[in-house]
Amino acid sequence: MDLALSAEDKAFRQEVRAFIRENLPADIADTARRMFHTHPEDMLRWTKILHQKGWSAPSWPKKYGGTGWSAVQRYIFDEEYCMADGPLPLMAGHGVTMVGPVIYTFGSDEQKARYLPRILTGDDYWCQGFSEPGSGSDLASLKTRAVVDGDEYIINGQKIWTSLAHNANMIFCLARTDTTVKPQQGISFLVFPVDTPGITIRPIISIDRGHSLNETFFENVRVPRSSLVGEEGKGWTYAKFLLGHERFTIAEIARSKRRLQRLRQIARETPVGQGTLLDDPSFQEKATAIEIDLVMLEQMGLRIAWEMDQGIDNMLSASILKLRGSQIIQAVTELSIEAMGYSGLAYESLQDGSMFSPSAPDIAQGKMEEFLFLRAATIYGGSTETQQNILAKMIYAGA
Amino acid sequence: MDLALSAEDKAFRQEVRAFIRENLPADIADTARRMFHTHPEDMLRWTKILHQKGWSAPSWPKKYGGTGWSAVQRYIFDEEYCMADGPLPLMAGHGVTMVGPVIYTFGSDEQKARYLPRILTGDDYWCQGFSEPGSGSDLASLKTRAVVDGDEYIINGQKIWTSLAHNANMIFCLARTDTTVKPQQGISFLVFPVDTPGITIRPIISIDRGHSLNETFFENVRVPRSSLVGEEGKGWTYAKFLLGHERFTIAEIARSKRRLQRLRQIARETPVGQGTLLDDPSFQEKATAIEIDLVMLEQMGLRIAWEMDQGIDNMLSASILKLRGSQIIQAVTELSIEAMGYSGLAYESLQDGSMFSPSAPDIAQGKMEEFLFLRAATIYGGSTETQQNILAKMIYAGA
Amino acid sequence: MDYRFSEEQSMLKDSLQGWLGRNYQFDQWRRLIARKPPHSEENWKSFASMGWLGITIPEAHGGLGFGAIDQMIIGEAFGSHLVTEPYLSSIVFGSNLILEAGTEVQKAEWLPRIAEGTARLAFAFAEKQSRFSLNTVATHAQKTSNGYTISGEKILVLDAPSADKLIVLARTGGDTTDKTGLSLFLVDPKNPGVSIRAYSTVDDRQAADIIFDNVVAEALIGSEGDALLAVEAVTDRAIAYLCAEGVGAMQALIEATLAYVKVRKQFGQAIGDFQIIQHRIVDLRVQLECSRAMTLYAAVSATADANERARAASAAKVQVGRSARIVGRNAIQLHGGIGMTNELSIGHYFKRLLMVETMLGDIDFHQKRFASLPSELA
Amino acid sequence: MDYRFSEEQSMLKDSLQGWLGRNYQFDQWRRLIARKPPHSEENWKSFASMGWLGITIPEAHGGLGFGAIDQMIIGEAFGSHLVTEPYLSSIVFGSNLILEAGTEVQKAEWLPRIAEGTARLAFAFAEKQSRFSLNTVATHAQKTSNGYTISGEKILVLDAPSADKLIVLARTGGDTTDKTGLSLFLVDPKNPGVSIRAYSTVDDRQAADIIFDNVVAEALIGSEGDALLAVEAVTDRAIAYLCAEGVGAMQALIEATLAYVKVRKQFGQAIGDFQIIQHRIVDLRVQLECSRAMTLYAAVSATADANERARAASAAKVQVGRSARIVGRNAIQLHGGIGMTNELSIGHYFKRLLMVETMLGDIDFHQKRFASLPSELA
Repeated sequence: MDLALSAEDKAFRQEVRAFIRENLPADIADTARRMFHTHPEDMLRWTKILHQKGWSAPSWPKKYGGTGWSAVQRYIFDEEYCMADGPLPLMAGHGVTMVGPVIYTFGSDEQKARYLPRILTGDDYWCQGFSEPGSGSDLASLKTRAVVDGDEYIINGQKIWTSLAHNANMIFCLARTDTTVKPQQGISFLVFPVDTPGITIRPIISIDRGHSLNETFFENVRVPRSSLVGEEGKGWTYAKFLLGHERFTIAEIARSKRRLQRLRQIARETPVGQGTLLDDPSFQEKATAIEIDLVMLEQMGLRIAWEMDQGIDNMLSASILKLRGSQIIQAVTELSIEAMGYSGLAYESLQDGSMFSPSAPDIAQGKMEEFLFLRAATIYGGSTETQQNILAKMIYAGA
Repeated sequence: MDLALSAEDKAFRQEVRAFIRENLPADIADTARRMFHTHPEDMLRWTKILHQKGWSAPSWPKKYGGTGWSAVQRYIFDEEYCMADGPLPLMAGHGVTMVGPVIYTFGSDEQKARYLPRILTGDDYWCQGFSEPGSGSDLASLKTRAVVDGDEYIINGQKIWTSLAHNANMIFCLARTDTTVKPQQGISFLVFPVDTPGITIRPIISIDRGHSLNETFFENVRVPRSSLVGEEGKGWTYAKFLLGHERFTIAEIARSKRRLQRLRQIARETPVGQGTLLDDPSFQEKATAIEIDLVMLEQMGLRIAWEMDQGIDNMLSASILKLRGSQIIQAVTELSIEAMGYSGLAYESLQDGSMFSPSAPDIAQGKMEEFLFLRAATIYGGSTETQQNILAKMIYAGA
Repeated sequence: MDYRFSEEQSMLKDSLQGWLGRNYQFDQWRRLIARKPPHSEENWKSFASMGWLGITIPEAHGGLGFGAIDQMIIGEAFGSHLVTEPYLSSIVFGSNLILEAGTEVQKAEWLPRIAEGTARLAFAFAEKQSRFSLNTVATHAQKTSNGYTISGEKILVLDAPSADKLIVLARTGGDTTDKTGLSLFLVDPKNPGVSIRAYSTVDDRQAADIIFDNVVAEALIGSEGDALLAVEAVTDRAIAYLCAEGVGAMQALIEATLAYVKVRKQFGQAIGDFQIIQHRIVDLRVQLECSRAMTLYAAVSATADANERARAASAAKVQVGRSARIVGRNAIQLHGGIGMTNELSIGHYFKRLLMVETMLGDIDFHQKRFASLPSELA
Repeated sequence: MDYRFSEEQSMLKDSLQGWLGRNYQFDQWRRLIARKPPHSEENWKSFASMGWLGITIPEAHGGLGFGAIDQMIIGEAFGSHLVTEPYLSSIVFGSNLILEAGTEVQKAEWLPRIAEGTARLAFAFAEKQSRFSLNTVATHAQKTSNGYTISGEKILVLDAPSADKLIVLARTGGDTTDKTGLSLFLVDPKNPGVSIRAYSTVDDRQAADIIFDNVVAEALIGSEGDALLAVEAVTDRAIAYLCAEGVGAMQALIEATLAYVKVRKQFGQAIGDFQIIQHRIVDLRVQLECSRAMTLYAAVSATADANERARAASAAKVQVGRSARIVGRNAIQLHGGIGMTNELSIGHYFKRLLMVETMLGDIDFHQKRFASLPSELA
């Protein structure tokens, strides 16, 4: 038992820190501080920088152009990245984190050759078409159909919550190719360009007044059968593979640490009478409670990362990490706007799409948008209630 | 709309305060402070004093020897009573609060004449036999049978949680007299002496190490058919009538106010370094949060009392009052032992049955016992989960 | 003791429900907030004609002469329909401040115009460093030969962009946090030296940060130096009003959520059939009832002695703040993704509740204020 | 980085499970606590023979020379069986204090006897006004020609009634709350001037309040005036041990509760089938896993620098305290009335968790201590 980072890992941390300090463009970090979603052109610029260093796909094996880093190294990278206000999402759209792993694990050689390089360079921007209006947590009930017609699938249906589809040129989605089998078994995983005729994208404005979500409609969309990744009918398995992976990432351990740092900075810059909010014992107590939760989350996360590197798949812990991580995200963003007091209630749209509160300090800009958008943190990626259902099943079965 | 007490009510408060100040024996108040349950002989002495004043049955109509007070007056009485550390239960056993109302509402004239006066004087000490090992929240599933045999019922079965049965000479209980109808319909309400042959009482020691609970076994217990109160098969209705009544009482608004007062006194007498715990902002904050909850509970309770006086039966509010009241009971008792720190962990049995913590201040004696015993506050009288089920039904139905 | 509404109060409730039902459906509201300012002149006239603007203004000055309970009734109705007209600013603060602090001449001049809807006021009290303290005021008024000139900065002046006049809380004596030396001034926002930085608030309304640079005040309201008492009394009343808005908003939100879970299906059944959803709905309803009891207490205590009034207002604000968090956050959670969209009313109630929670002092502020007041349980 | 237990650690775990399974079933425990003192000489001898008493004592002094992780493994096992032997007092505090603060001569004298089970120690540190602060000490030691005499009052000295010697924290200089001027003394409880007021603790163990009236100390442990560093280091290690006991107790409690809800029927079905019960079980398990992660962190950090060690210990104590509340209270709630009886193990775990929550500093204390330590996120 030895939980200290190895000398190699410590050296790795220094390397990452130095690289990001020297190469992350100041304007991109600045936008990332003020806005929840980064502009696609900034994202492309940044991805190219990372790609040049060979770091544009931290989670991928070297073989496919990734870094080959261990999960622990990825965690270290993520920590340095977040502390430096690297932009979210980490890479362009859902290419690196979502569709890439499915393609290199289940895709054909041709698909690997065609799609992976353009993900690495950032030239393809992928969006995800999983959820449908009638099927949120109950994904297996999805209704979008893909019917074989000669060499093509004809797709009809509707997707919802397609994040950043308006920035994307590629989409991966789940569609039902067989209605005669059990709901989970008739689903396939398809990839195709967003400009394929018959696709309509309609913006959904979220409660933060921002546009990152969309509805995507398919009306007789014809795509070649080579759009199928892996086997027909196995889409459900691939999606579960992805969502399992995702639980670690969306717990946002490192990002919440950075949020807590900023929260204290906001309090330091928030005058109260003759002092500042940071002097207030009640505020301190609430911030400390969150910090302790983050210590816990980090300890849990490091262990899961180590287990991943050992090939141990700890589903129980991953579910708990997502559950607690999303609660902590909400606790720290909630306390951030509480700290802002009256200044946080001003909420003005600027030209670049960011939101602005005139009387708030710089460090607090963007915090209300973040708070509002992250109400979804306990909904997406398997809602809290869904995680609890999953956990109950595991625990009752003896996990 | 006018929420101020009337001049009459204010005068009434003064009268109650003066009477209790002059007549509550100091030793009884002292025991009540230190012990959760009062000795039966003290209870009898105190009941006689109240009876002489005509106040031994605050909730009963004048006609039956009660006070005829309004619900608001009863609330005022209760407040003065608790602030003066009057002993719990208010009157001997469950006579006044439970079986009395059933007898004067549903009983025969003979039963009224026979039982009510001895409740008023405290000479009969009643215990309640409702719960059974297999039926807690699900009371309708009770299994104790009462079979007619000539002029008698023969009772067989087992009751549990019969509070203070070892002090009681009378018992009222629910038994199944008809197994051919729906579970709720075959239950009857019976009253009889505890020394009837065939009754065995076995103590249950609770986690506070005290003895107030019992198991009661009936083995061919023969009681006359005149033991039946009201109609055969209507016992379920009478029990619900009682439990509805009880919800107001067991929210313990006034008693929790007194608990909060004592809590702050404990903090005042708890040295921390050079000062006391009362100076600590975190402690203050927690105590304040409870006080605000109590303001809420009182406002809600006063309204329910007024509604009762208007003949309005607000089941939704009564359920919420019980739910929140029991949570507040636990919050204040929990903070009380937290305030005691190390001194609360010492837990020694004294001769008189009370528990003692040598290094704790006088005002804190008995607090650990209370904390432990009142873990049951969210279980008895319809558990929190049961209240939530009941409330869900009402709210879904449009309440 | 009597918990019944008077006949007038019942009628007021009915007329509010009727009018709002006809004129304030969610789609009408959406059209309204797309405007600038995000409310309607026509609605304001209707409010005037129904007597709602003059609700607490004495009959002698053209009002109805009702009290805080009536204002609470209006608040609850307005909260349940997200009414955006500047009622809190102009009526609850504006008319009551003049009523409480103004001279007879000022009352006669302004109250009738407020009641008939021809004069709209906004109240500039908060400053960057004041957080929620009413007496932390750096803005100062200099006495001159023919009046006062005001200098300083105010933030989050609700409805300032559409107000005819501003009421400004400024210091005529003492240090920044002193409780004495505060005065109220009537200021014309078009006067030289007034810079208004208008913006949208998170709940789609309007407010402004305002800089006063040697601005000549139109009038001192009442007398010099003792404004805090009146401001505190009116703010406690405004808290009762705001809490009532919170209660109205929570009730609407819970009703919408209950209706949604009864029809939304997942895993082959309505999600409202799941026991955890049922208990969650119960939790929200419990919060509503707790907030309702406290709001009534705050409204009734508006005319009690200052200690009781302040205790009731602060306790109510804490309760409503806590409840608003629970109800708002869970309403979105129970809706799932769809609750995150600006197209549904859910998020708008959520954001209004955020405003209710923070305006006039957040949970933490009022818990501390409550703790500082004498208590029989101390 | 490696989360695996060593082979020795796995063996230790197995031997604990085996022995406790045979000797520490609940009915055996009940018989044990009916005794005075509520533990067994025979068990203590078994602990010694298995090496558990000398777990962190160097091999040169008759121990195994293991570390805090091993002590954590023992704590978890002991917690899950409510072991009442004075392990925390005599081993976790006693042996480690002598190891950390004692002279070589003292180590050679005492450690072998502790390891073999022939000397039992108790640690007297808390005082009425100290609450949880280790350096708030009024008890003082006066230097005399041939040693020290101690005067003062200690409270809640765990296992004092059955201890052979007391280790007493007393002041040799400075004021009551100073961090310097503290020293440790070995005191014979049979010495004149020692008054022991023994009592039962809430979890059915034994402790005492002790008055020292000019008591001649047997020895100064180590050197004079700088004991706080050693006491803090050992206490942080004891916190890790106590947290592990909490984890063990919570795990046992959750297992018992899950087993109960699967069989207990209400309304015609097992209550464990109700979704709210299922989610409650999940809540408890989540608490357990959070506490487990933090306890491991505290144990691993026992040898880290003082700041990291203190941060880990305090964070763990806060987490375990919070979790203990949730798990303990809900275990009773889910059992209903039967959980309130002293006949079941449930209430006993509940009371042990109460002890774990409070001993060595409660949630509030450790949250404040954590906040006072340097942090990279400040």
